[in-house]
Amino acid sequence: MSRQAGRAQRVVEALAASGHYLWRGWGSLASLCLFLAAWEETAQAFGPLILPTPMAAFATLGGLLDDGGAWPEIAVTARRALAGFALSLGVGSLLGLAAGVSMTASMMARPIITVLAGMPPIAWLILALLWFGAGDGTPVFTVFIACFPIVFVGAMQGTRTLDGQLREVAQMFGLSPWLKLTDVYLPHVVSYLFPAWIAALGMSWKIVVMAELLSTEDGIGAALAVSRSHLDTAASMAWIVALVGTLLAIEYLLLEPLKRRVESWREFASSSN
Amino acid sequence: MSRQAGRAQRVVEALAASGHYLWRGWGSLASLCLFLAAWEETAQAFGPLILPTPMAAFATLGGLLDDGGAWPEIAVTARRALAGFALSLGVGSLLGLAAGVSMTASMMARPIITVLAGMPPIAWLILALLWFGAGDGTPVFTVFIACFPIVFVGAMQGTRTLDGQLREVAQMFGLSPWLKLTDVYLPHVVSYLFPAWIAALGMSWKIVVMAELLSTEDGIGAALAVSRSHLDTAASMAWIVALVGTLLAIEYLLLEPLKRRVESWREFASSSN
Amino acid sequence: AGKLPLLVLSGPPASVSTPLIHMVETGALQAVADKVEFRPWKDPDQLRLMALGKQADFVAMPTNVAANLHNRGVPLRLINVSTWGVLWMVSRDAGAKTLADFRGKEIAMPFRADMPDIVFELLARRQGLDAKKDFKLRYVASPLDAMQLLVTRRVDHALLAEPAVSMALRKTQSFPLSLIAPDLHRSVDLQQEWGRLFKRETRIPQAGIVALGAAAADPALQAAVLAAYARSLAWCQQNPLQCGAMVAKRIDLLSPEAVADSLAVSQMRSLPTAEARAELEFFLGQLHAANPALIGGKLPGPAFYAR
Amino acid sequence: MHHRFGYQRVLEDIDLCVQAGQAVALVGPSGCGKSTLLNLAAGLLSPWEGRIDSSFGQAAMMFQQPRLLPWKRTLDNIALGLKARRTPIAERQTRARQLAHRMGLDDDALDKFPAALSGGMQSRAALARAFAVSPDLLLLDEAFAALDIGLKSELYGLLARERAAAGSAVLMITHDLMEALRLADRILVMSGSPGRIVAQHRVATPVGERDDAWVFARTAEFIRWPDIRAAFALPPLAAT
Amino acid sequence: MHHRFGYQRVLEDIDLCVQAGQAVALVGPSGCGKSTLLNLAAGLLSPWEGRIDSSFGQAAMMFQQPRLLPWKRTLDNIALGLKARRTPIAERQTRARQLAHRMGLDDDALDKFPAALSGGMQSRAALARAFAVSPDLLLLDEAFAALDIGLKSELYGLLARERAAAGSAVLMITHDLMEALRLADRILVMSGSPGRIVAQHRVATPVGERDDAWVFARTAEFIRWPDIRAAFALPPLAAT
Ligand SMILES: Nc1ncnc2c1ncn2[C@@H]1O[C@H](COP(=O)(O)OP(=O)(O)OP(=O)(O)O)[C@@H](O)[C@H]1O
Ligand SMILES: Nc1ncnc2c1ncn2[C@@H]1O[C@H](COP(=O)(O)OP(=O)(O)OP(=O)(O)O)[C@@H](O)[C@H]1O
Ligand SMILES: [Mg+2]
Ligand SMILES: [Mg+2]
Repeated sequence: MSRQAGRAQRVVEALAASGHYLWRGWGSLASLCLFLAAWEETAQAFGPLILPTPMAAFATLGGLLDDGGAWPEIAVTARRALAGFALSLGVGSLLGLAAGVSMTASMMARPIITVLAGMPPIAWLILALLWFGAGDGTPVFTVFIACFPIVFVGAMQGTRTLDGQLREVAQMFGLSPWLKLTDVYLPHVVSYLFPAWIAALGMSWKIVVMAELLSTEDGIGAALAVSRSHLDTAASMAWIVALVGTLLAIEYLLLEPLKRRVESWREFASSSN
Repeated sequence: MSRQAGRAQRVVEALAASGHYLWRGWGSLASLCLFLAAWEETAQAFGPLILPTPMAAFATLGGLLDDGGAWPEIAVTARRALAGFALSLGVGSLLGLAAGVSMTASMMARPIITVLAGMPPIAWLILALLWFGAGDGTPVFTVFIACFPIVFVGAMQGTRTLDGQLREVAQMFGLSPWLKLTDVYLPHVVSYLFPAWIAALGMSWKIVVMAELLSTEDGIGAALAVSRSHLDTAASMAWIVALVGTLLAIEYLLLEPLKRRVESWREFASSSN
Repeated sequence: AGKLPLLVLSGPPASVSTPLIHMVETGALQAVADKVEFRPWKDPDQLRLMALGKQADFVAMPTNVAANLHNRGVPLRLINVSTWGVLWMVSRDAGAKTLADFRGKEIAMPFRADMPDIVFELLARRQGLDAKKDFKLRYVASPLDAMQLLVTRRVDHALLAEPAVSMALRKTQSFPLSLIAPDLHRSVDLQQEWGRLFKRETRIPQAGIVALGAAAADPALQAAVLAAYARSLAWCQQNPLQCGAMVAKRIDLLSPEAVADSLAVSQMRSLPTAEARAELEFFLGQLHAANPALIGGKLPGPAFYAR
Repeated sequence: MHHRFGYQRVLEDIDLCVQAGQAVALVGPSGCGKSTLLNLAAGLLSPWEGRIDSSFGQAAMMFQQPRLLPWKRTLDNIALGLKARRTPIAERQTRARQLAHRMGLDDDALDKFPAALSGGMQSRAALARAFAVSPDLLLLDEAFAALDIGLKSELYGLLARERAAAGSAVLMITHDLMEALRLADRILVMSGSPGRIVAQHRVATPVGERDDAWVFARTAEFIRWPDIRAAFALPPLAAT
Repeated sequence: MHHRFGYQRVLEDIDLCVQAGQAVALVGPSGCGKSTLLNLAAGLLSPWEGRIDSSFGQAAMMFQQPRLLPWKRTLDNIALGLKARRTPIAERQTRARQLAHRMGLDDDALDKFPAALSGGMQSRAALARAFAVSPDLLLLDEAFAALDIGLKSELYGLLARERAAAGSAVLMITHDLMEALRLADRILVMSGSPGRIVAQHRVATPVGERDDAWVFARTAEFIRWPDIRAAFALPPLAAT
């Protein structure tokens, strides 16, 4: 078959995959609707003081967005969460890869990771405030500390589980360390990194709010603190919806397409040979 | 070679592995000591009002343990954390496996998981209080909700990445669903589950403290709240040390040996063939 | 001394900070500093940082916390006691008159082992009750959670401090005079109980202003702040609504009406430490007897009190 | 029957029937679709067009790659099919061990994980796994390719005995015409792109009577047929 | 040189020297340690006792299993060694493509992921990957086992031409004596447990002059030697 046909085939495959993706998007939407229905149900049962209905929350959020007051808060929070996430992702993936390659490094790192993973953010808060002040630094640091162990452990395990046979191939053909990383380790490790990244992304979103609640004056967390102190449950839920909505957007616009791209070889490699 | 020799070989292998493990235990200890040194350094720099020295914290903890007041709190917290962890581990692993097998189920589950992962615990707290009251229920639930997505995503990814060729072998030899699970899926999936479990275990430990801080009267979290409000930093750090110590104990006595056992085939399978 | 380039005031989101905010808003300290700022603190961590980092010169805080910090070696002086009565029971039951009326009831209590909890315990013991056995205390993490439990009818009674009381009553439209039957009531006044049971004045020296760092050694500056604080407090008590608006602008957590309501009922009076010392020592002594950790293990020495 | 992957036609007009007890060998150039056909026969793929009827009870397959479960020791890998049939553990281990011994795998090898076996040992383990369930239909995909001549001849004998004992039908893929001639009752020749069956050959001589000389002679003859040469893209012979 | 895995002796008293440009074939029963020896020669294992000297520049190996990177399309897999040598992308793709075409892999196959290739295609891709770097020492572990006769003879030709062009030495493992006789200058016979070299055989006839008839005749002769029969555990011939 000619080279053109090969390219045509790739296009067909990609289209088929996208079609599949979109089709299944309905499944995702359906499940979100189910979630909203459960929320509605609970809200009806308990009354608006405890849990406002989705409608009320969305309406309040609409109001907040319309008068422009919500955008900056959302942007600030998203900025902090993404910064902390990106940091933990970069540092965690790299150190995890390094620890996965060397058994000694991994044994040395493990207890520290456990300590970091299990240390409640409250223990860090004062140090973070001291080091980074009341600006972005503290929430970013808090997010970083919370997400780092998750990413690290994933990367380490991924590296450790690389097939020894492929490692030998890399050695045999004299791949440079950089090529080994990009062409041999990473493609395998990403399949471990992705669940870790997804978990860390969710984590960063929720931790940033906790940190903002405690330490800053702006962002969704601070706004949440205000609406909570006014016992304004509709506004509280509106902020939470804004938060989760941003997270969903980031995940489905950023992480999911990336994942599908990087892992596409699995799709085409799944049928029997 | 005779069957006895085969057994002898297994013993030799196991001994060698344990020796290795113990030897590397020193590495872990060394890194913990490094951590303590860093703590000491920081404490010296900032003074006891911000961060007491490790000595002071350990001494306070010793006092608390001696007069018997600390054990019940530690036990309560460990019980709650372990309960929430075990729950998320069971439910998350099972549902994740199920979602990994069916593409539709995974697409349906994903956004819900994202929502759960990103929803700040504060949003749940009031509902949890309503549903579970002030006892163990609330912290256990909070821990469950926080850890579940991590475990779920790991299990799902593990299931999805099982080699299609092995799946065909299972089909060919007519393995029952149960056998497929235990002999084909699980041995592969655990390598994804372990990092998720480690992350979730750390998570459960820190979340239980947050939940106790907010909702209950006993446990390490409550004790921490009191010592914080009394500005008693030595006691605060003592409680945190107790918390992290328990976590380390659980991880190295429970999770790590389990992991080494279940993944032993990788060790013996690593050299070239 | 010359004029300071920057003077930082700080306080929690509570009644005691109200005059501080007014001082900043009206430029009451123009004479002593070029720039005056207000920075709220929300939790003990931020307070610890301020105590250490010289990030603030004058900080409003509960008197027991001030004593605690002093005992932990922070160089500070308490220059006045301004908050004398902010603790109330809030209840769904209009009839309760003394703590004994809550016997056997469930009460939401913010901050376990903190000052309100200890005061409650002291008062209960004084009337022959055991706080642990005769009441069902439900500890929560913050006044907010207590309010939430009250409003959502999960508990019927709570011990709250102003302005949380006013916030809760406003939220349920129980205050000041609602057309429909009020839902929640401002019930037993703990200050009254204190006076009645200990046979003293009906007030408790709960919070005041602390001078930190360089300000702790500058009596002239302390005097200036003290005077301005008294003037601002007086203005606020006369113009509660305007004052409330000022505060709410700086502290989102509070609403103007609640601040105004709170000003109307709280016992706020700026007494220099020298005048309040006897009462304060009695109060700290009581706390020390109940739980020494609350004030850092011992009664503060004379260096704690500004002259 | 037709089949395709994506939009690539792999098999076309395949009409193939394997009778009980019969041994059919499938030869053809690499990539012509033999393994695909075997997968279809095993029910691991479903045909794009056409259908597959099977009246065989148990089928077992040895794949082209060994596909042993890396986390099971060799013995447990061989016993996998027996485990699926709920054979008690002692019995299945004994049977697996005996079978493995007959294939030249010693206890030491049975106690190793597959990754520590040599290539030939892995394929013997995979073969033993397929033999262990005494299938009615045995599907072999280049079962003997990784073995040396000594082992091959031993395993040919083993296969013949197993077939005689269990009466199993065999559908085997091989690149070795001698092997096909030695073992099969019928030889099918496939050609590629898309794969189709281009020639059939019945071997009438009973398996027992096919000795080395017979096999050499028939192979030399077989390889001169024009359609076989065409299928394997061998240069046509100079006219004699 | 000796080697062992754990406490199992695998190789004993191996003394082997491959000269530049020479082709050495290694035959022996399955599991005797041939692949281990190759791994040692490649430097992927270090010997338990003894040492390995190499004056070859670049070595390339084709493993017994194809070991293609599953996340790279076939073309990129073949070009891997060239990528490691920083060959520009256009050039390495062209070279890989040409080589692959000569091995009968079309563009369609080159565009697939390895899992979608047939077994023979995978081993051809692995072979092409090893050829692509024009190594000084080529280590082949049963390179032609999964190929049909047509392809085999084509690739024999290709190997001969490449050897002639680059002057590479070849150390190859095979189970096919005919293949060994056709391609090698020297044939080493190993026997197992622990593996040692039991016989050596020099083939004097130049590669170009070894035609089918010659190979058949020499194989038939070769296989009658008692030490070869012993190594492969073939039954001794009845005395003639
Ligand atoms: N999963 C798959 N996806 C796409 N194409 C495939 C897949 N599996 C096989 N093919 C293609 O189908 C064709 C036939 O493959 P098959 O494995 O049946 O060949 P084969 O006859 O077994 O060859 P060999 O002798 O080399 O094993 C090949 O062109 C191959 O690329
Ligand atoms: N990683 C390993 N760990 C332990 N033993 C191993 C390992 N690799 C190989 N062996 C053992 O070493 C011996 C020789 O293996 P090797 O792969 O070298 O055989 P081989 O001659 O290549 O056989 P084949 O022709 O079947 O490929 C075998 O008994 C095998 O079980
Ligand atoms: Mg095939
Ligand atoms: Mg081998």
